Amino acid sequence: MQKVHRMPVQNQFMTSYMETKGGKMMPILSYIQAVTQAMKEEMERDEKVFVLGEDVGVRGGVFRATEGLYEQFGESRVIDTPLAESAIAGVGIGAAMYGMRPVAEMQFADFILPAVNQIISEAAKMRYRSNNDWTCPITIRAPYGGGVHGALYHSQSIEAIFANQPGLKIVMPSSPYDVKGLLKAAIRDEDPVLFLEHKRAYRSIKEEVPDTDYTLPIGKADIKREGSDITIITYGLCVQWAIQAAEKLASEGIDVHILDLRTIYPLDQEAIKQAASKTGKVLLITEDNKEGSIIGEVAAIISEHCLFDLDAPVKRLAGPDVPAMPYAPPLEKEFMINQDKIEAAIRDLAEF
Amino acid sequence: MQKVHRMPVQNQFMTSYMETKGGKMMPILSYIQAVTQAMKEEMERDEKVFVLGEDVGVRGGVFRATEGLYEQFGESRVIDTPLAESAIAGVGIGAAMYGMRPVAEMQFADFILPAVNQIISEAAKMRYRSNNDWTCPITIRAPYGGGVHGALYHSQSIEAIFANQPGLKIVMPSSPYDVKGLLKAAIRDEDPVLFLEHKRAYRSIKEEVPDTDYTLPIGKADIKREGSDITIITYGLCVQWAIQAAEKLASEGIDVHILDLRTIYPLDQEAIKQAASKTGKVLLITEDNKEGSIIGEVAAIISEHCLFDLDAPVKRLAGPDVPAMPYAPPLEKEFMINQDKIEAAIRDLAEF
Amino acid sequence: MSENKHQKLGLSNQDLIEMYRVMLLARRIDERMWLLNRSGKIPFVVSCQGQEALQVAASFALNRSEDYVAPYYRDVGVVLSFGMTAKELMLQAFAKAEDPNSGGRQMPGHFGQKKNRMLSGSSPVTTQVPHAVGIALAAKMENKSIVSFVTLGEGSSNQGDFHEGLNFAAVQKLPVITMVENNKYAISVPLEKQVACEKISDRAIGYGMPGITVDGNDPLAVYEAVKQAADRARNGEGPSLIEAVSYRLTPHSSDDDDRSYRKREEVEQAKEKDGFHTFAAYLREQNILTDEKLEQMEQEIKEEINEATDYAESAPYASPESIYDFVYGN
Amino acid sequence: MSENKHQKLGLSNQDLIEMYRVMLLARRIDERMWLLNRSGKIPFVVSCQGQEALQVAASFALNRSEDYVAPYYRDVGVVLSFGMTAKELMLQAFAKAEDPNSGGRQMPGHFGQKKNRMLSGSSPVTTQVPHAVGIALAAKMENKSIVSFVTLGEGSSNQGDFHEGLNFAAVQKLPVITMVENNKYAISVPLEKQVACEKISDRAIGYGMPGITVDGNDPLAVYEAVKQAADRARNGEGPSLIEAVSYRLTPHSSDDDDRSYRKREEVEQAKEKDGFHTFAAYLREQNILTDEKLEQMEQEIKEEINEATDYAESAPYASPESIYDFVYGN
Ligand SMILES: Cc1ncc(C[n+]2csc(CCOP(=O)(O)OP(=O)(O)O)c2C)c(N)n1
Ligand SMILES: Cc1ncc(C[n+]2csc(CCOP(=O)(O)OP(=O)(O)O)c2C)c(N)n1
Ligand SMILES: [Mg+2]
Ligand SMILES: [Mg+2]
Repeated sequence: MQKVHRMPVQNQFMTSYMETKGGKMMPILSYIQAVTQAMKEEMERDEKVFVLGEDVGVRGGVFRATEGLYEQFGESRVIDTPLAESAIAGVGIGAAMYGMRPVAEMQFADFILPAVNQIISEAAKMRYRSNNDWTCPITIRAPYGGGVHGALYHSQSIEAIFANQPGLKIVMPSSPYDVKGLLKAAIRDEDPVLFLEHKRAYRSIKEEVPDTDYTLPIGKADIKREGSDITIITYGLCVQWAIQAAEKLASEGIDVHILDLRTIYPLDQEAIKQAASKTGKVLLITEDNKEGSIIGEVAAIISEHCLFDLDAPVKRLAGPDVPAMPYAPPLEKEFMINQDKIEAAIRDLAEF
Repeated sequence: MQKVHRMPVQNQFMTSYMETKGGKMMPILSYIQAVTQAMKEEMERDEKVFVLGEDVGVRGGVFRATEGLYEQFGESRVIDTPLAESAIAGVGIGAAMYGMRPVAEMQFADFILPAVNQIISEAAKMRYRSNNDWTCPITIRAPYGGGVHGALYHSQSIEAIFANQPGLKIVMPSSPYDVKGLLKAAIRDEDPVLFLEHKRAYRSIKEEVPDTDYTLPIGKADIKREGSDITIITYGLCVQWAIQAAEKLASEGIDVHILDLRTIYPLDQEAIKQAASKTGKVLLITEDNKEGSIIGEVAAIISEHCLFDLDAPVKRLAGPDVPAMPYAPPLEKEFMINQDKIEAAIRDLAEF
Repeated sequence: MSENKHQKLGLSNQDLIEMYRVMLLARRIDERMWLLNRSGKIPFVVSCQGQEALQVAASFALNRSEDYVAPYYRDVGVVLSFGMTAKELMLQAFAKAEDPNSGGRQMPGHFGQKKNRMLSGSSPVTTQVPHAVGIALAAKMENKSIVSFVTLGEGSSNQGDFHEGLNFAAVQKLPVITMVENNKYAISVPLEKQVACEKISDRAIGYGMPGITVDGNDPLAVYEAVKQAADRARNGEGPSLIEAVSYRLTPHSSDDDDRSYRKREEVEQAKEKDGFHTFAAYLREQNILTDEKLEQMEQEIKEEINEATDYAESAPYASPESIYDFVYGN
Repeated sequence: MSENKHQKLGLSNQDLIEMYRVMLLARRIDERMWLLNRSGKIPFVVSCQGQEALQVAASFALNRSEDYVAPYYRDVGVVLSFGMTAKELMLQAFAKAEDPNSGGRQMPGHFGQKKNRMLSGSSPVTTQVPHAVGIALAAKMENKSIVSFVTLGEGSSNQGDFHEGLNFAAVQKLPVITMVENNKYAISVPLEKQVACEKISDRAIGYGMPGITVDGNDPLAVYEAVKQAADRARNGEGPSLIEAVSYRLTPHSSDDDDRSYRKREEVEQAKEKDGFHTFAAYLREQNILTDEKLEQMEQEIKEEINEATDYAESAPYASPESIYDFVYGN
């Protein structure tokens, strides 16, 4: 069911972060505008790029991520598909095999599940199984995450389902600047990329985004804040909460280092090891349920490689192990990660 | 495609293990015979139990797991379904909601992927989303694992795809005795259980199995060997390789403790902590690809709770991060876990 | 609808009044939901408007105290017919602890109530089709003369689960009725971009079951089709596919704005054909419904909805800690 | 098949001989595979026997140097028609590094060869259907007059991907031909337990595309149906569904034993109708094939297969370290 909720614009998020970017005047884009701009520029650059999905045409997507594309590129390159995710993925895969650059939209990440077989059995294994004869350069975009009154099926973090599939890459950007550079990189990538966008970030996160053509490297994590006391490793919207919390705690003399994974599969192991070893106290954060989430893998990498650099047990802050986020506001709130929970966890670690 | 390979009976596996069981005379069953016996007994016990899947009827399943059931219980309780996994799961879910006890067979675990939406969105969330009004006591059996010349799509370990879904339980037994007790428990469980059987264990692993009615607890790990030097935590067929390796190294004076997870979701955290703390040196083993596999979660639990009990970094032995096991024998061998690889890893840890 | 069609179908005047009352209740509840949404009291509405007539008619053709139903999110008419109350729907809209569907865990439109044999539904469309088939399979195994009734939108009939579910039902000759509520749109996507077949019911032959398309604005036609399918199902003659064609009168949901993808005239024209109104006209013609009676019904319903709203609005939410409940049963 | 049907279809005698040669090659390769399997040299065979005639005929109705094909695991006749060689098939059977399909990574029957526009296939059935639709979509976008041809078993036509793929193709009017090779079994499950429709082609109307069932043992009938569908596709008239009915003469695969689920007489009867033989009879009737010619062909083919087998048997495996190659391109 469509669930596009009017969210309060949370400018408080970005103020501090934008100051650190500083410098010359650049257009300020929201997270979702960065998504749109990346697709638009890529479609202008390369005729093989096209968009397909439910309601992506005249409607411009239920979140408006494809706004204006239909008008600019016409219905043959901005395809309103029937309501059938396995076909959206599967037809996209076929087109990618031909040499096109499909950008498939799943209306909500929760609804990617009918397409799991196409993504895991087909897209992820195409190059390997054909011994490098066939390739599958498809990008699959999907809005994930909670805090938007979306209830169980419009709030899920689904990355863990896919984060064990060599051949596939999974990108989960945390900011408009990263969105643009990473989505362009995903579209140009020679392999299938799952590109997960946080719904709550769509309109609440804004920052300066160059209107020039740039890409950011897939597979590399990014240090969002240098710090020396405690290391936070996270991704997606949680990066923003973490930055907020870090700024606040800086005034209390706790200096937080923040590593944004950006690509959550395969992980940037080097960056993780460096970040963990740097402070010796590690807080891993995800909005997903705790058990089996991708921060478990991050913890495993640390426990394999950085054991003797640790001054405290690895700490994980995650959603509870219940099936998904409920609808009623007090219940949703209980589930969600927020700045307070992060601050508390940092203090715990600091005191360790 | 059907792939039932004639496998060398690897009795060497069990000799030592069976000695430790010792005692009174019990029938010796293979792993797959234990599967069949559990279903047969449950169907005799409870009329609501029925089996559905591809080729489970006259053919008795492509591996013969349902052998004899069609003859005994007839085609209305042993249902040959059309070739459609989402329907096998989905129809089973509906029947379970009504109050039946469906045991659905996926012909190969690799082919469960078209049913992911039904399993994750529906079965796993049924109780929670209805606030305990509706339940879904379905058991879904699927043969997984490699080493049977099954190539990419008849060798996969698919548990990680599901091991992040509260509401679902995942059981992966390592021996015939465990199979019988756990499968019966799964069928009687009030919630959906994914029951993953290792194909290569089907005929190669045999042991004494009581012909009486017993169940084993889902959610509890099991110590398969007491030891004091090094802790191995693993599940499924790897438990057998580990026991072999441990027996061998015992003669070299390395005393290995082996914890069989049995239920891989949700994990038995207490047992994991105890086992890890006991020796301070932990080897985690899975046949799955390494990154994102369930032993990552095990490592995370250890790094959260047992940091100061560890004498060496947690070590993980797993399949390589390539999409799946290739067909050509030298390639398959390179992928598979085996006794030698485990021995080497134990020695490494012992020397640490 | 000028001659007396309903008696031929075995429906009494009283039956018709009851049906109309449920349609009216559904419509008025839905309208109230929009008001509550627009005034910021409830975050979400997904509407039945334009489909009440066919929903209620179909339900009345079933045994509403024994048959099972797997409704989809627009089926306010179905769930009211099967015993859910206005109060319960309001509790759902306000996401309160007492909501029988999910205790406030799910969004509105995600129905489920075991005591009324109403399967719990989720958001991914069409997953309920195999569930309904599973109910029918169980009924057959247990020799119960139960019919399993499942609905979905026409857009949703393009999902794999539709195909797999209907094929399974046909092979096993199960007592399940699938009703596609064709309201011409899947959010913004018009019928011609969803399917290229002439009728959704044309899919029936590919499963080897009867398929029929009826005017969803004509509740008596819908009643007749579902009644026949139910009789066949109870006689062991297997499943049926019914397509009931109407129109979605509102935007897709309270989050949607339909002006970008369809003309106002189109919507206005559809409103004239709305079965909710044409059925009322038929009842008047037949002297079953008078102004007085209607006035009285409206009044009763208004009070019922007012009470339900007040109750639900002031009812408590589930406690934050309750989020941890009911993950597993044991 | 006694009058001269083939000229009406625009097929020369030479065309027929070529077609027959490929059928013969397919059959002899398949027979050799079984021998190699039973003597323990190759671990697995999945057979084309009984379906060669329709596979080759369908392929010859296409443009084999431009069209794309997404074959399924029994399609030895299709892949040979599209340019794969006996040697390449043997390299696949022996899982050697030089195997063009997968370098020995996949099981036999998992075809793929980009230079011949043959899509790489996997084991989960029916996933290739949306892929073929995607090829057709790309072809349409690029204004190429390419036809995309995809095959699958009748059992596989019950998967959701069949439904979703065909519906997508129909809505977009894409140049894709789906041919269901109905060999009456899905492993042990007979047709009547797989579907309740009379013909698999009855599903076409539900997508709004032409559907036809042809005798798969009559290669000229298959040729005609595919030819017409290809013409329609190239004329922008959209997709078609073709069901070609034959019989699976062997067990499902070398791991199967079919005696538990079907009578020997049934198999024997089917053998008499085998298009591979009836087509040869037609060629003889038409004086296109003589004993001499056949003898010569058999001899050539035997040598070709011997050579291929020897080559493949002694060819090297990929190195163990190669397992790490080609997970990603960059
Ligand atoms: C699997 C899945 N994909 C996408 C959605 C988002 N979605 C909700 S309703 C809808 C359109 C449904 O159209 P239709 O089936 O015609 O029902 P209608 O809303 O018109 O009654 C879509 C795309 C979903 N709920 N589930
Ligand atoms: C999704 C999936 N489920 C199950 C299987 C196992 N399997 C391989 S072939 C087959 C039967 C296929 O029957 P059909 O489509 O009629 O093709 P045929 O083998 O008869 O040519 C089955 C069940 C599979 N390969 N993929
Ligand atoms: Mg609709
Ligand atoms: Mg078949």
